[in-house]
Amino acid sequence: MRYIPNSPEERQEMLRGLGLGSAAELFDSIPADIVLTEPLKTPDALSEIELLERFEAMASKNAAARRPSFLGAGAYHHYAPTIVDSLIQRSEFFTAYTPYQPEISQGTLQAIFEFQTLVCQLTGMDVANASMYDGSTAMAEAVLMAERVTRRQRVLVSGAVHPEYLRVAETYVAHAGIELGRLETDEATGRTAIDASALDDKVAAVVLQSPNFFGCVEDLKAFADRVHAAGALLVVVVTEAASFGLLRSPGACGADIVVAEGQSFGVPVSYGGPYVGLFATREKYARQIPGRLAGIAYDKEGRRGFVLTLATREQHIRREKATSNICTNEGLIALAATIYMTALGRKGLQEVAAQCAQKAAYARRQIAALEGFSIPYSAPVFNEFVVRAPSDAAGLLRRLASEHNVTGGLALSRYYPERANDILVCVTETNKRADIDALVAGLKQS
Amino acid sequence: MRYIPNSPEERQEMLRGLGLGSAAELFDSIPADIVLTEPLKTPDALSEIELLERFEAMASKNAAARRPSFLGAGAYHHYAPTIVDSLIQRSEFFTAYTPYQPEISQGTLQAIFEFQTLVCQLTGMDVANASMYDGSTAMAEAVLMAERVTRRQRVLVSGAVHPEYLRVAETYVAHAGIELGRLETDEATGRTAIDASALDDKVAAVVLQSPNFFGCVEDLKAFADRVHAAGALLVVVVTEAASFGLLRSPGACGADIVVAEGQSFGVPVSYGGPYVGLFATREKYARQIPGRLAGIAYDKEGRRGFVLTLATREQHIRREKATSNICTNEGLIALAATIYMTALGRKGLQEVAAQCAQKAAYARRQIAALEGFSIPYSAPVFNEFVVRAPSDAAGLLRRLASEHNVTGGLALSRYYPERANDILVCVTETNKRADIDALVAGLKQS
Amino acid sequence: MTITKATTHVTQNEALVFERSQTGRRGYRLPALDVEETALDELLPAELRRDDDLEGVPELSEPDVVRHFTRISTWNYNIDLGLYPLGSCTMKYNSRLNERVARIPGFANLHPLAPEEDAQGALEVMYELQQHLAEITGLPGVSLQPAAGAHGEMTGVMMIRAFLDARDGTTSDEAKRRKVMLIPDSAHGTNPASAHLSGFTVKTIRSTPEGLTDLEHLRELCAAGDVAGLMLTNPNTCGIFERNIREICDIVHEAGGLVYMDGANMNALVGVARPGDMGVDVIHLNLHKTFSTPHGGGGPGSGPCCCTAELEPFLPVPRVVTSGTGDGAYRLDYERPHSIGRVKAFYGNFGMHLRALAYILTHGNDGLREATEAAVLNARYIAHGLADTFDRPFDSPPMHECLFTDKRQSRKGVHTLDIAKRLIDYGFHPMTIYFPLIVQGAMLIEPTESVGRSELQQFVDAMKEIAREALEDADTVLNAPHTTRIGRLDEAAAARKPVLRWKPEGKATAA
Amino acid sequence: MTITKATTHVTQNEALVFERSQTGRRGYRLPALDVEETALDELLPAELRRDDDLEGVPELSEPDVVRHFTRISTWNYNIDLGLYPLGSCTMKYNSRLNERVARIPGFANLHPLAPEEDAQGALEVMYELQQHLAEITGLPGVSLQPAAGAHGEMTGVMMIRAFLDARDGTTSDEAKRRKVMLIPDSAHGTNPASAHLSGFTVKTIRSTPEGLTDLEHLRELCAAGDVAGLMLTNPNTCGIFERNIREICDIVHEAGGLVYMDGANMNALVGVARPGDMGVDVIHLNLHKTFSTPHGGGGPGSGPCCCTAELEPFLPVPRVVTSGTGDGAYRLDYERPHSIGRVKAFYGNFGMHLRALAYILTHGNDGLREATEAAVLNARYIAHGLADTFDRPFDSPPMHECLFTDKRQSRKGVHTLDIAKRLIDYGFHPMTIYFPLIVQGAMLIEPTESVGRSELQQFVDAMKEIAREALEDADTVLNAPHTTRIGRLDEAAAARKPVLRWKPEGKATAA
Ligand SMILES: Cc1ncc(COP(=O)(O)O)c(C=O)c1O
Ligand SMILES: Cc1ncc(COP(=O)(O)O)c(C=O)c1O
Repeated sequence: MRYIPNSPEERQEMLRGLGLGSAAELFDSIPADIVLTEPLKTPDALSEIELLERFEAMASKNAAARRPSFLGAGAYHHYAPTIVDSLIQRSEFFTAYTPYQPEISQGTLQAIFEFQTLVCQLTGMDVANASMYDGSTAMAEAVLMAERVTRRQRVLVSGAVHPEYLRVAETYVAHAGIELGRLETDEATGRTAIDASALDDKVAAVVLQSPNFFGCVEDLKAFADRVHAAGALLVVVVTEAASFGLLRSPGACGADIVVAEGQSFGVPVSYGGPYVGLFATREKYARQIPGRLAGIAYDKEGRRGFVLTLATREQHIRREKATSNICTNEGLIALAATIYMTALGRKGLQEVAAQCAQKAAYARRQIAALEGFSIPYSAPVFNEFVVRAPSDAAGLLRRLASEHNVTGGLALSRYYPERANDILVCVTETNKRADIDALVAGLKQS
Repeated sequence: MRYIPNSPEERQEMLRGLGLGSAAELFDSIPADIVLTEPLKTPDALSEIELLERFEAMASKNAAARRPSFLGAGAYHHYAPTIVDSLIQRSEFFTAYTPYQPEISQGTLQAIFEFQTLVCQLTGMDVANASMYDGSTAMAEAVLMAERVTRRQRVLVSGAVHPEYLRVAETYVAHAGIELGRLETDEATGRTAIDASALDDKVAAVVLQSPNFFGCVEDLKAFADRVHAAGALLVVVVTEAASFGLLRSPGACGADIVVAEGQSFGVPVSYGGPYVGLFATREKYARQIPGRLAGIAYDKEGRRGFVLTLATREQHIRREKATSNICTNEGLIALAATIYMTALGRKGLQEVAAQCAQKAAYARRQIAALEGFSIPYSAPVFNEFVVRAPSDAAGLLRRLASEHNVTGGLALSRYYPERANDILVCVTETNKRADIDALVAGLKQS
Repeated sequence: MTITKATTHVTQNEALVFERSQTGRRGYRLPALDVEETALDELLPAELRRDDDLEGVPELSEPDVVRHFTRISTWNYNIDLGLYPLGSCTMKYNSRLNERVARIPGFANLHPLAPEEDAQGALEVMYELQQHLAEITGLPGVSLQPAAGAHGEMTGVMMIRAFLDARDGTTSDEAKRRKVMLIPDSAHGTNPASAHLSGFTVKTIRSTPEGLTDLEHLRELCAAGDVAGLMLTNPNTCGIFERNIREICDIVHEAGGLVYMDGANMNALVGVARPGDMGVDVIHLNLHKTFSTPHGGGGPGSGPCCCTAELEPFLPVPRVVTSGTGDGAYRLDYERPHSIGRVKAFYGNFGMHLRALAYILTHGNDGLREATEAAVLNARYIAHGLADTFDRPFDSPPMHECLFTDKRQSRKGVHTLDIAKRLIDYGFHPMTIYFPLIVQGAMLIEPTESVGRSELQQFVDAMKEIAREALEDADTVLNAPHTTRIGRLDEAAAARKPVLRWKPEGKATAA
Repeated sequence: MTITKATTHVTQNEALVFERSQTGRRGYRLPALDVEETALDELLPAELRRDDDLEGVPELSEPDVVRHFTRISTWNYNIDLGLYPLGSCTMKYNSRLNERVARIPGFANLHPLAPEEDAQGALEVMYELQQHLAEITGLPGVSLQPAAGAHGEMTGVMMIRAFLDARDGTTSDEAKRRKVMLIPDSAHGTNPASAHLSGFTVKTIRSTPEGLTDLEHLRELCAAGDVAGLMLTNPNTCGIFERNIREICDIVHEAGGLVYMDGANMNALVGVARPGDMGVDVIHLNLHKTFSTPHGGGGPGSGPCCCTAELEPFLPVPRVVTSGTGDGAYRLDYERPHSIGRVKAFYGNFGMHLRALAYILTHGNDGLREATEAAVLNARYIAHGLADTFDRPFDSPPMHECLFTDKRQSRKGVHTLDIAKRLIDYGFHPMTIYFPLIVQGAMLIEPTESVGRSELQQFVDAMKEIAREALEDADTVLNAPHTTRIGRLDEAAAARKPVLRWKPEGKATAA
């Protein structure tokens, strides 16, 4: 096996040096009746050439990866500068472990500190952690944290939160004594309706997504005041991080916890993962935050460095009393996002967001003008919007794919069987005008 | 321009600091009548997205890059382990300059020393340099060196040397007072015929390629004795470096200078370059070698390191009296070859060579059995051989490409108009049996 | 004895990216907007738009960015520099081939909500990986959804919860629900944390002087009748195989509980023994350990859950299954009424699934076993080499990692932390320290199969040399490392007044 | 003044790959042979086969190989760490995007002998690059075949030879052939070497105290009537623009010679002035300087030749041309009876052509000029910053690089070499030293456009600090570098008894 340095002969010598007759004796402490007597029934080894052929053949079956696409809904096609992937491929970054030995891990630690700062800047918050698994689990952790902070057990979640995020939250809270309530969507605006009556003193938090799952930008400020008046926390979820470049930050709108999916920041869609969850909150809640935190520290000579800090929140110290069970997070993806944010920078993040919004507006106008199609929601959008088609959306999208070679968006029936004719369309800076026009032409013909 | 750190504002400030009013003043020492008054007529800047699209579109026009191929003739499709390209992409290697400051260039220098050693081991020689531009220029330099060593002005070159190499040598010697003579090819064996009468005391060197351009392995030993008897040097050229894994080394056969194209060692065919020329000779000629050499040196504390050495041979010291005008060589490609040779190692280089020879033998047998086709040469081959087709080779190959999606080899009429029906077929470890069978089937049908 | 693995060399300094920023620098270029522009106010009312012009976000050119991250990268140790012997972490070689596989455009550009018929290759990858993991663990039900080990633990114990509720029919009657999760005192912190998150009460099982689970204590705890299950790491975190594993499982099963195995240490077992054959009901694997997907300085990971057929209905949705119509097609199955639900959006860290499958296919069945043998042999070699120099808390032969303590050295005031820091000067990354918690001054050393004999010996020599220094020249060890660009950092001060972000005032202020 | 660019950090040692080798290790795997095996003797008689089993070639696993090369790589300085101010070398940012372009499979897998109709994309790349280089230089004939600068020089002067022979009809009459190539004393060593290789006799032109070509001397030499041409670098190797360039060209032309320009310093001119407009007949460009293709630790380069319409017939074959049939197709043209022939197999370093074209298209016409301005401005900034501290041999304002000497410091025994070595301790790569030869103790500093203001200032500060040290603490400078893994190496001893390869006996022996 070419990954194993010691040759069979070397290993034989080492065994002899240990007084062992064979490799099998290494496993003498395993009772004989549970030691395998036959080889595993996994396949024979492949050479590098064969392996690449195998995977290329499988990849070629993913026809959707080769088409212009208007899919969003939690995973977004953005352009990532080449330097992002080339820098994260430095072995110094990608093969390193969690930076438990700061003297030889300052690269990772400084990058985490920079990531935390950038997340704070974009979300408008005070503290951010080193990452969560993804947006969905970050949201679930925010719900748990809201309970810890407020000691209240009811959390109201907007019905316009990504349905998969909602499912994850349900799983996470199933045994935490937290009850999830639901806020309805206003069928005219597409925004979450404020249900004043539900906002009582049992409510730990209200969870809103903005732009919400239907693409509509929520009026966060209006919520914040009411939520805070009820003594609850406002948790804001963002699935499309590119929107930070244009939309008022959740922090500026009064959010207490902001969680986001960071995939838009230079991370390939890669069939759903690995992505990276952003998690930020107010300074006063810093010690309730889940996951790792990097902070500044100094050595004896006063040189500045970075360490993992406030570890007493974490499982390896606090065990069952930890703020979360998370250990391994999404370090390298957080680094990719850090490089992306740095490369795009202050102006680039705004320009990407502006282009997304402009192109989405263009597409929305064109589609709205098509006979039989309508845009059911009136609220402002960022780069996603719902289209109501004259016929079954799933069938329409299948025809678009096969006849016009375009993935036209998401049939909302995937999550809402009753929404048979609705399509969620997402437009980013990577969709050229010609692609949009082709989509519009395709819709017209179908 | 995103590659320029200083922003326009910063540059304005710097100009002011220098007492200049505008960037144009930086060029005041250029007479006004030759300063451009209009922008260059090169295209407007492309973004990263647009640039990749542009190049992908051009690449897609290279249909030959997507087909199974039996082309060789100086550039070979071999498999390169993924680590080769990933290691040479470390900026420490690819962005560094020639290692003129050894204290901060030991990585490059040690790798060159390892390259030189590996080249010596494979060629069976004593000293090798840090690389030449490619095999063809290495051969030309060998001819020039033979003249320096022997002070004789006539060089006999086998007619079975790669025709492009021969052209290059002709250009190089045009003004060096060297006359190139020609050794004929034996039409039965495909080997170079020994012309005893031509081997007089005016001859500086005999240049043979083995395996030669027609794929035939030359009887180097037989030549060596005669060449040495005449007081001349034997220069051996190898275009297919993979053959070193199987064939008796030129050094063991008596060669005095061995030059080779190293592209087979992990370097993509890349439409002809960059490749890497190997250049090795006997110890006694070390000070006549062209190009750079790395050697061992020690610091005051006795620590071993490596430096560029014997620089008095080179142009930056000796100017017009240098052994060559070469300065920049093919450093990174030599590194790729070094990594390749190391990864494949003692056994792998032999296995690659054996597979090439075996697969070529299989293909040759199959084609020889086809009606109308013949194998004109009787000499043993490595992985290339000439096929004589019943009809025009160029047309046949065009049909193979369009109807069978295979590049069947090289029509020798490209170099030898009189060889209208001959095809040079090359088979490597990357050609699967199915590809070979498809080629044979295609030939049969055409 | 000469240990010549390390010396010092010049290294660049580099400020924070915010400190490098200069107004007006640009590191990107987008294509020009190719649609008619809509007035900003028409797009979005001003009160919904940012009004801070992203102040503080850096402005840098592309070379600035590349230099910044390249420079700071050089301050990191990494696997490609050598031995990275973190016990419990399995820092093995991260193949470049697997990185290449994960970047094949047909995978990297595939959107998770693409129609199933247009994503068959990705589903095939996941399905095939599931099959192989089932074979390797002997547990037929597999979900690739969990994103890391702890996430897999949570998934697994939630499945136990769901199974018990289904079996015992006690979902509504809180009092009758089995709520106790037994966890050895040597377990990783994620085990109790995950159990807690899943609503269990943790009870701790003692370890024996041999470093094994105390069967008597286990029986005692099981006798209470409220035991939902046991979370066991095997080999345990002392690197010792729980040779009573069958009996342990029987005790728990007889008490009505289920056995969860923390598979972090599967690198000792792959191809040699299978948890399913031991009586384990559910396990998580760390693809980022045993199956070599890169740790990435802290992640991403992937923590698939494998379980018995009995538990399979409780696995998260969606499952990747064959279409069942015999056409060789794959699909996502959401119709699993007993499922615990989703634990993550989409299907898990697919990029890691690709790498793990590439690992399995590159090794082949013989190679998988070979890796296990080589890993255990390497650990044994170190254990043997250091046996005379350092205190071994337990006699049992180590599996893939070996455990020592600082007992002998601490008499001279040199502790585990000091030994670890001194190893840095010898060019090694330290081992895992102070874990497991049951051993004072623990040093847990896991060389993995990815290191050759001479480097193992260099490590042994370095450790012995440090032990000598501890006796003869303790200060050198106590003040280590001496070769790094910064010395030991004051972590206590950092935690007291945490500074967790840079602030634009140019001065970072306390959080 | 605080210069905080560098400190020291731990670095791994690593032996030669041969010393790491262990019998039996394997770092590769091939697919099994899938054809019937032929007996070895049938394939090739034994006397044609190797009989040494490749003794001495290393045997390593894949992680061994990766660790070996990763470790030694970390001993190199590189552009991604910062300023690399080698004068005459133009060490600018090497874009990762260009690396990606060069690796697009449709280019990387394209065989050079593929039929032209199946390689249209590659021919288009070359054709387009030719067009842009013609526009940039103002010289319409372009060949991309030369593999580096020196190769381009050889090509260019051979074209001059061929042109003169054709013009003067003297090919056969040796005595009448113009054989003298004039080269300034400041020229790079490749210039005379290339002239010699092309059969010319080199005569050296003096430089004036201003650092410019001495027109009087030029006239004098031209008067002899045997002048074939002049090889001139402009800006010259002192970093000064030859402001008399038109006159120089006129003198040479009137004397019946041609003017070759060494384009190594084109980074001072792109978008600002064109050699063709100055009267130059033929030039080579270094794509690995001006157009940012990576130096790779010594290569590959690419040295295209650009020439006037008059010289175009003499360019190497094949040329890349349009088919002329109006179908937008490209082809290789071999029918050039006046061509000097081939200078290299195939068509040049195509991978570098791709990168250079990507550079040109990424910059756009405005960006090309912007880069030139920024490069010259940066050099000016350094020249200004160091003007009071170091001796400037020439007053003329520098273009893209600035020249200093060690005159002031050498009075205290501190020489250019020492200053260069001491810069390493400050975290910088030294400048080019002892070139050009006409200036004693030359220090030629070329920052390029790829570095920002604050790093330029750090460099200036470091140089000033070294000048101070030279006065106050000369030993520190004389023994520098102090921060590197090895100190100054004894190059003289190395050259006296050269050891140029490792030998299997375990001991390297002298060559
Ligand atoms: C024994 C053990 N269990 C669980 C975990 C947690 O795994 P993860 O970090 O992937 O969440 C670890 C990781 O360090 C471990 O060592
Ligand atoms: C002025 C000058 N001319 C010519 C050359 C030679 O170019 P190359 O090294 O590409 O052969 C150089 C390279 O350093 C140079 O600086």
